[in-house]
Amino acid sequence: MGAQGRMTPIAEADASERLAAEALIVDVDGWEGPLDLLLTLARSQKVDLRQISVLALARQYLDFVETARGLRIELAADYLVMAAWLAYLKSRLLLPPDPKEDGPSGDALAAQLALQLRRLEVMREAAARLMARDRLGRDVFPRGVPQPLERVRRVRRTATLLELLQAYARLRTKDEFRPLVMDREAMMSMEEALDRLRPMTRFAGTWTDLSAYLPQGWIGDPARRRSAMASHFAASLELAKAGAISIRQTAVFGPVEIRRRGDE
Amino acid sequence: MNEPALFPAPPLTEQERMVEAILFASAAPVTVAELNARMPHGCDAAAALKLLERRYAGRGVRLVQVGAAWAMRTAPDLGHLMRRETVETRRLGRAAIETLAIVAYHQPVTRAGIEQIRGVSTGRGTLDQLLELGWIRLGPRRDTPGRPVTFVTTDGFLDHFGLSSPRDLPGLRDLRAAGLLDQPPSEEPSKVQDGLFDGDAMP
Amino acid sequence: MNEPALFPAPPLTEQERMVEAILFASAAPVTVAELNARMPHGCDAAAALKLLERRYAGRGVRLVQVGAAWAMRTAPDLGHLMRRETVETRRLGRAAIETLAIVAYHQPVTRAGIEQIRGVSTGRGTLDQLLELGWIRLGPRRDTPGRPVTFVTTDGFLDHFGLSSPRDLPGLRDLRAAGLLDQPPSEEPSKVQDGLFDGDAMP
Repeated sequence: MGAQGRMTPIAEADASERLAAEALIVDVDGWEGPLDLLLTLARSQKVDLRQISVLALARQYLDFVETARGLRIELAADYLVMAAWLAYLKSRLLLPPDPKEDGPSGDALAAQLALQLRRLEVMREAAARLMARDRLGRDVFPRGVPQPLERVRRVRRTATLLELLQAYARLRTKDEFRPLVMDREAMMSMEEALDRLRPMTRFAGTWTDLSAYLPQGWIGDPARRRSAMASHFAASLELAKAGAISIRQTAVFGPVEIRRRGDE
Repeated sequence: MNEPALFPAPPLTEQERMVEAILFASAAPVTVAELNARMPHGCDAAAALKLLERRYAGRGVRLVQVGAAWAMRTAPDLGHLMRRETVETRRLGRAAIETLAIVAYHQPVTRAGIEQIRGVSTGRGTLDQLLELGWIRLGPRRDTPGRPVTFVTTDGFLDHFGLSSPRDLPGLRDLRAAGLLDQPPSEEPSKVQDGLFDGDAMP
Repeated sequence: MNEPALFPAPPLTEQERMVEAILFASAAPVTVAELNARMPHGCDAAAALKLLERRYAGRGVRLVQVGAAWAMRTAPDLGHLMRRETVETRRLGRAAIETLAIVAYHQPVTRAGIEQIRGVSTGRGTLDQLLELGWIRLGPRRDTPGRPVTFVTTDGFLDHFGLSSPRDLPGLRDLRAAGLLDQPPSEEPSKVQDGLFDGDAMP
């Protein structure tokens, strides 16, 4: 808002006034449009904007434009539009109202212009007050080392009884859809073999080929048979270690035989 | 915190400590709702805030309200001690400062409304700059032909200028009473003949 | 600050405010020497620090010494407030619900037993998840080689599923009656032990 600074008191000599006008013109690029210029000119009237003489203001503005033309300074179109409008306003203010002409009277137009200037001036003052407030990062400071809030997302799983039952039903009826998984159907665990073998070996009084203990469903398919054989063999070793059975193999690659311990 | 209902809320003095710690740790204002969400179940952040505000009154650090949120800030009279903490803000041009003031006092205001008050068209960069600073944001669309967007100020604006609410803007009440904040009639594009700069008013 | 010698140092309470504001806004701990340099001439930062330390004793924010420097920190017992937990509820995955069903119907059951029924190996994570949820726990060890652990359901499980005892779980007959099972069951689940589902009877 350097505009005010460039204005000289009206009480001073004509020369200084002319100097000021020239200073205005030289600075024409610095104006924020014709309204800004008008406001600056209005301030030179040294009165409250509410009592401003719009007629005098229109004259000042038109003089300014005239001077600029004399100095061959090119003014932007909106300055000239404003000049034309103010010339019209001036004539409306000076001449008696024409009853044939409709629209607002010259006084109403002048009052509207004065209000608009005041509105702008008030916002300029508000802006200056705003910028002069205690501002964050200049006068007022936040915490220097803020601790970022750690966001922890916890997922809580839930299930209903129905889902539980459905899951169990699905397991028991394998015809239902199952996602593609590596099946272990052709695998018998040692634990399982042990559970089978343990009760049966109590009656194994004579040496019996271990393969005779393999369950029915596990001897046809080679993969199943291999798994059953391996788990039964491991189980037999476990039982032998526990002292429940004896184990022997009479020839290399010959059949592995087992029998109950204590029948030697 | 896992079984919130099983435990009674901590005593208010303890809640005050909690609010103190949370606000202290955060550079940005924290809403009362957020405080309540972070404190144990059954806490009353608003009551704790009241206690805390009283405790910090006159201290080197103060409790300030920013919209619906609260923050801890150094006392303004001690700003000179913090010179090295000063963040160099880009100097705002006159157009941007004026535009900001107009948005603040006239919100929600359209771009046409801003231009009408300033008497010049608003460069795209001016609003962009204010949007980027996080001081203004888009408000509701105006219910006039073309449904133009409006601009309003943000909580970041309040925080930066130390205002609790847009109602705290200095002189707002007087300006409104003087009729200086009314929407100019010419803002509506359908009533162009009122516009000062429209050719049709010319002789 | 410009004419230090001409003015007496501000009162100690004022110095305390200054130290408070500087420590609050500073990004790094501040030494006593630095405090003195930033405060008006004649200030005694060490004495102000002592006052301030006493003022913040037991508060949500504390004064701590970091080497030769001082800083303000949130009280360690309030660290949990600096974490925001969001709890998301999601359905239990298929593997987990199947495993849970097997534990419920076959308890106590070993991992091998579960795998055998499901026909797939059970990832460690699945059992961990159920253990974490508090729906299953370790049961007695099975008296077989390797003495494998077994799993049983917990009271938390009964509570969540609204059962008063594991025996309340509907049998296969009930499931079929409810339309949850299409095929006639081969055996009642209440009698089964491990190895139930390999269809081969003993030779």
